[in-house]
Amino acid sequence: MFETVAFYLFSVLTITSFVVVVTTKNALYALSSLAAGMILISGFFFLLNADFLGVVQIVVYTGAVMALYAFGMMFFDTTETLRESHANPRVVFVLSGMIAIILVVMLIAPIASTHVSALYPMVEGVGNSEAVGMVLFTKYLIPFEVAAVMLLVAMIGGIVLAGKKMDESLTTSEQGDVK
Amino acid sequence: MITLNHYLVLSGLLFSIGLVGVIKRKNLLMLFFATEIMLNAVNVGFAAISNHYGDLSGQMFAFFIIAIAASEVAVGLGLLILMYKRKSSVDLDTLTTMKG
Amino acid sequence: MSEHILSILVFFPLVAGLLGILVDKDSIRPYAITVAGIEFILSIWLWSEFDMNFAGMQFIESVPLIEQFGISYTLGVDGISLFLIIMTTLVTFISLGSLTVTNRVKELMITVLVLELTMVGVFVALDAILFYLFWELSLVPMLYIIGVWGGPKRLYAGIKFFLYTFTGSLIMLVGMLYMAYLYYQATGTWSFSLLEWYRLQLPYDLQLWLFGAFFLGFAIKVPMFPFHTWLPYAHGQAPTIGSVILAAVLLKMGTYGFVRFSLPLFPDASVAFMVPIAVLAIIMIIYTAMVAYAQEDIKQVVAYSSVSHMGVIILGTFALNVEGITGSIFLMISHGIVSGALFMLVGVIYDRRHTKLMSEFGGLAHVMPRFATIFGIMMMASVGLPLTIGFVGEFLSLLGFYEQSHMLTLVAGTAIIVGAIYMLSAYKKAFFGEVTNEKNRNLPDVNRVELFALVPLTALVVILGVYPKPILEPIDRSVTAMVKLMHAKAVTDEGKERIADVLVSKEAK
Amino acid sequence: MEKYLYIALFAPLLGSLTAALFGARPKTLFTGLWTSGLLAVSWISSILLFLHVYADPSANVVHVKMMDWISAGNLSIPFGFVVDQVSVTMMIVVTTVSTMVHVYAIGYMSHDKGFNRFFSWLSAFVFSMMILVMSDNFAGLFIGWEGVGLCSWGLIGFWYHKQSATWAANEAFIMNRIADLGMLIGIFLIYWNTGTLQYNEAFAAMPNLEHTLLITIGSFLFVGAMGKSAQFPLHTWLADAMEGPTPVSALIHAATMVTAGVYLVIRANPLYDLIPEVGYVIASLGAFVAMFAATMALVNRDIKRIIAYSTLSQLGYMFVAAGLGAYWVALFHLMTHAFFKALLFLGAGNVMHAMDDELDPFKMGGLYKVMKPTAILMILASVALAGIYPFAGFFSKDKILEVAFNGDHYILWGVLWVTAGLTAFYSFRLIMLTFFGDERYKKLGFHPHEAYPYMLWAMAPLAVLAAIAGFFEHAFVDFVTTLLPSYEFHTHHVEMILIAVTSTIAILGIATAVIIYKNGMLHPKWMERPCYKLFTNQYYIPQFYDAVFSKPYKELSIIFWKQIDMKIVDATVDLIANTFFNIGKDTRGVQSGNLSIMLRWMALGVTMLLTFGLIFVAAATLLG
Repeated sequence: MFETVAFYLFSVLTITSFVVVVTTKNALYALSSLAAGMILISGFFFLLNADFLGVVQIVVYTGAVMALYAFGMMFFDTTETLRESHANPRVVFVLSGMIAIILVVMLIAPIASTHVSALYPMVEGVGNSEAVGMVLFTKYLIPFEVAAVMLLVAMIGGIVLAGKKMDESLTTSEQGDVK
Repeated sequence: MITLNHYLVLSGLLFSIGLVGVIKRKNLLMLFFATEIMLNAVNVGFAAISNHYGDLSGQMFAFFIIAIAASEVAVGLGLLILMYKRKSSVDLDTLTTMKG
Repeated sequence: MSEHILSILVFFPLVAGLLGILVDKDSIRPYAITVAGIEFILSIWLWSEFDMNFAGMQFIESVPLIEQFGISYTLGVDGISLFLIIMTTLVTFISLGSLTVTNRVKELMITVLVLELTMVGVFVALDAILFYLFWELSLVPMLYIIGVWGGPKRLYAGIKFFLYTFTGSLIMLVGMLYMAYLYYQATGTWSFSLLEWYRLQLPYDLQLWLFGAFFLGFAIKVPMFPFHTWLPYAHGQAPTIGSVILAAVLLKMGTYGFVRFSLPLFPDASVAFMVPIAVLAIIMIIYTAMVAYAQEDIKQVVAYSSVSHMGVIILGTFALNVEGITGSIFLMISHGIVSGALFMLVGVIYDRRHTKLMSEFGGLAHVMPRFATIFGIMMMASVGLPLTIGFVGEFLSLLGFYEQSHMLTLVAGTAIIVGAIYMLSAYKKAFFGEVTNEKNRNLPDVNRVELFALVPLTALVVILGVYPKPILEPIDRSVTAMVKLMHAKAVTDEGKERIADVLVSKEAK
Repeated sequence: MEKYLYIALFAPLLGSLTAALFGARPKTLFTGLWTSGLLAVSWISSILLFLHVYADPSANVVHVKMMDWISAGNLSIPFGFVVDQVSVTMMIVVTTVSTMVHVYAIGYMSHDKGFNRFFSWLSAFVFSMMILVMSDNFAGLFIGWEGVGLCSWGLIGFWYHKQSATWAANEAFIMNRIADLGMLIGIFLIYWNTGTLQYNEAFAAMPNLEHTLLITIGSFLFVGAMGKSAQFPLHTWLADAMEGPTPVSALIHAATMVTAGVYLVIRANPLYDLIPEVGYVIASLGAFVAMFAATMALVNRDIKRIIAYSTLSQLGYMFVAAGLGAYWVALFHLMTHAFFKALLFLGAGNVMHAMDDELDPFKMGGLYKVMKPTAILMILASVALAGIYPFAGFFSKDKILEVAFNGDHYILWGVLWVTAGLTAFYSFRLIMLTFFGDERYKKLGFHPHEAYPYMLWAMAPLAVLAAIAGFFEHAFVDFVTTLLPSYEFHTHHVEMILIAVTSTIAILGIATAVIIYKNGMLHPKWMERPCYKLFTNQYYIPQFYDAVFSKPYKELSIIFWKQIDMKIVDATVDLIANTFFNIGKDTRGVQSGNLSIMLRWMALGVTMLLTFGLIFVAAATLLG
């Protein structure tokens, strides 16, 4: 019962905040509702017994990614309303509507198969974080390390890209002569 | 009773919302947001399936997706800033250098 | 040295051509002619070293290139290819010698020499990939020749020529790769060597598919009806030397491909496709002959006549017996000489009047008697008069095909009628009658340079028409061996029956 | 004897090549003399060969193999030559007539610019003809066959500035080619069924072949013979070939080349003996052509064409004999005909010369006074042609009628008998119109003169032969029947009656012609009759060919080129190329560079993929 209530609550909230993200004209609103949506998503993870993932979600997304976005937005003029030209909005809604419908139809259709069995069954009596740690550092060790390196590379890349000509002030200089 | 299907439908809906954002928004930053939504939607799906089968692989996948999303944001934002420096705009319509 | 003669023969023009870049512009002409002459002498030397009593491949050179895929640099020559090589070097030599182009001579000479490399390469390559390489490479210099030195619509013609033939050969390449895969399946090793492929006996349905793939590549090159329309454009726009080489050598690559690949590799498919191909060939013969008759431009007459004659060659090839195939190979050589000469003759008149329309001429026999005589001899050879080179091949081709189908040969035999119709009427329009056009009144007769080109060809036309034995004999020997192989390889009853065993029929006689 | 064989064969070639070297130069008398001299050498060699063979016909046949020509697979064709009874006869006929014609032509062509070229072609023709008759295999025969065709082309179109001449040359060549295809097919059949093209081996193998196959072979070979011998329906070229210089007409289109078809049938007698039904068809066609051509000769207004139709008619006679199995009779008539017909043509040449190349006998008349020798020679030839005793034509033609009668083919006999009358009539119509009656030419301002004496002397031997050749009949029969099958006559009891009946109609024909044309000509009212119009228009056959074959062929060719080749075949190729080009051009808009639009395309793609997936899953579940 608790699960049902929680699921629908989180669902409504998540969908609402994400809809706000894609529809609002204010970048700050979008950022805020995105952060809210991320945290709400982690609720699903806790519901699904993926405690570790939920924590990671909160830490990485709301902690790191959102902070990154927030800092990134400092470079842009975010107080203004976003001006976006919309050609054929109908196309957008038809396309995404269709995709949504198809996805829902496909997912409602029974897919559970008895032939599929767990490759790495969760060990009973072991906490989720512990289980994750066991799999992560055995089976997925190399991908994990690669992911770590990738993050490092991405960090350096981000710094290099964003840091070019850091000494020049964007807000003060005229538009044309910044190259 | 909340079944796997509920989660998957939710995941699909979230994904569609992200897709709407991707094809509707012209501001690149908003595009990034929409991408994040899509990635998260997928993560929910993975976690749900992982739970359903009692297999940790789904969670692992979601975990890596989060890692990738993080690096994507880092690099993407860097590029975005670079672009803004050059064009003073992050609007997609100004990006037509790939015109065939 | 003679064990590397083929490599020398293939790469000498390339090396000499590249060195030609260093040669001064004024002395490039003697230089290139000398190179082509040496190449011709080399090919004659090859002939003298050639063992006439041996049917198989000779002077084989083999260096593995990519061992794990069985791609190797394998060259070899037998009676079938020997004379095509000599014809190639001769035609190149003569057409270079009589060149009248004046702009960018140096580039043209070098291009022709590179073209010679590819042409000789096609005829000596015994590795499918090597063959394909030379085959495709030959398009490039020819494209340049048409595109740079051609007429007003040269770009259209050149691109059409290139894309059309290229499309066909790509499909052929797929066929080659699949063939190599089949070889791999059968033996466990990869090989693109033609001699290895010959040993492979393929099931019937696979033969059909592979034959189709190779067919398209060859048929476009030949060019068979209905793939022939690139040819009139290419001939119409190409300079004389381009037309000469195109008609004399490049077209022969297609028919050579049939003889070298299609027949021995897929004997049953050849039998199965014999009738449809023969019907196409007959359409080619009659239809293009009629189109030739309707032409107003004398060069187009010769161009369409080439297509018509190629039809007879195809017919001879698909006779699938020794007489027919020998005849078709001989016809390749004779057509190379005759059509080359005819294009040169058209070039002679074009140089003088800068038009090729027959309505502009008339009464030329009166003004240029020597020219008219040589043209007449070539025309008669083209028509296939006995004791000229044209007769032997045509006779043997038709004779050979008669064994396979009486009715089709009867229809195809109209080649000798329709051929006479368009040739004689073209000759009549250009050479007979009163001199009506004042511009023609004082045309000079053929000069020394032109005679240098035309007299040897004329002599060859007559000599080989009277005494074709030195050429026919080695061809016959190699073809006999090939037909034996085909008979042995045939898997279907019909194939066994249609491809008569040479030994059996010889004994029966 | 081989030496003489080669001399006889190659002397004309040598002459031809020599003359060809001077081909483009102005007249050099030397070429005429040289070629004539070499032909005389050839003639002497032929005589020597004849004597050699005659001495012992069974043992002295000269058979040589000069060298290999074509050998491929099982096929082996040598340049082989055989001098036997038949070929030596032909050689003598050919060399005799051609030597005389060469000498004659020195005078006839003396003012022509292409003098040297003429002799080159003429000697080349003799060479080809010699190959044709001397070859010991079908392929060699075909060489000569095509060779004479080529020379005929060159000689008919000798005056190439004349449109009509070149047209006639091409017509002759192409029509002969049509027939040659038949011959070629016959050769193919012989090769694939007997395995050889040598006469003796092939004929030896033939009795073992199926009868229908033999009929096919015989028919196809005869198609070849029809073309060369201008038999219906391939006859139109012969009359048009009269565009060539007259010596050419005398040599090629009367004495030698056109008889090649008859020679072929005679040579292939072992084959035709096996298939009498084909022989009967040949004979019927021959009789038809004899009559058919004679009717056209009756009314023609061109002296050369009259003689040409007469040749056609006589060829018909020869085919009757050959078809009915009387090969020696055919050969005999071939020989006598060669003499008197060549003579007739050369006489016509003299007349033309005298009349400045005027050909219409209605513009002549009374020429006897100025051209007595020519007139006498032509009358002699005409009498021989009409078949009056004791001239050569009498013997040979009578024999043919006898053959027809002997084989109980009374209809054929009747046709030939009527034709004999017609022959006599038109021959003497020509004579009367040309040499007697009013001197109509005077009004038109002609100044006729007799030809050079040596031209007349060149005609003299032919005249002698035309007069006396008939008396050698028995010797001839004995000689050739050692090779050819002898022909048994069962009609000795009516022989004299037949001769009388035939001679009567011939004399009647002559008398009619003399009476009608003695003082004038036929009443103009005659010319209005439909029959007359039919004859003068050659039964409308040339017009028919033009309308049914030539013109549609030309139009069809143009349609093929402009409509089909350019608008269908080539357009299809271009269409394929343009399709790709246009697809690229039109879809280039997708690459606007606008990411947003591209993303929409991507979304569309995703939608499509998903839809496919859905449909696939649905179909899979529904269909199980």
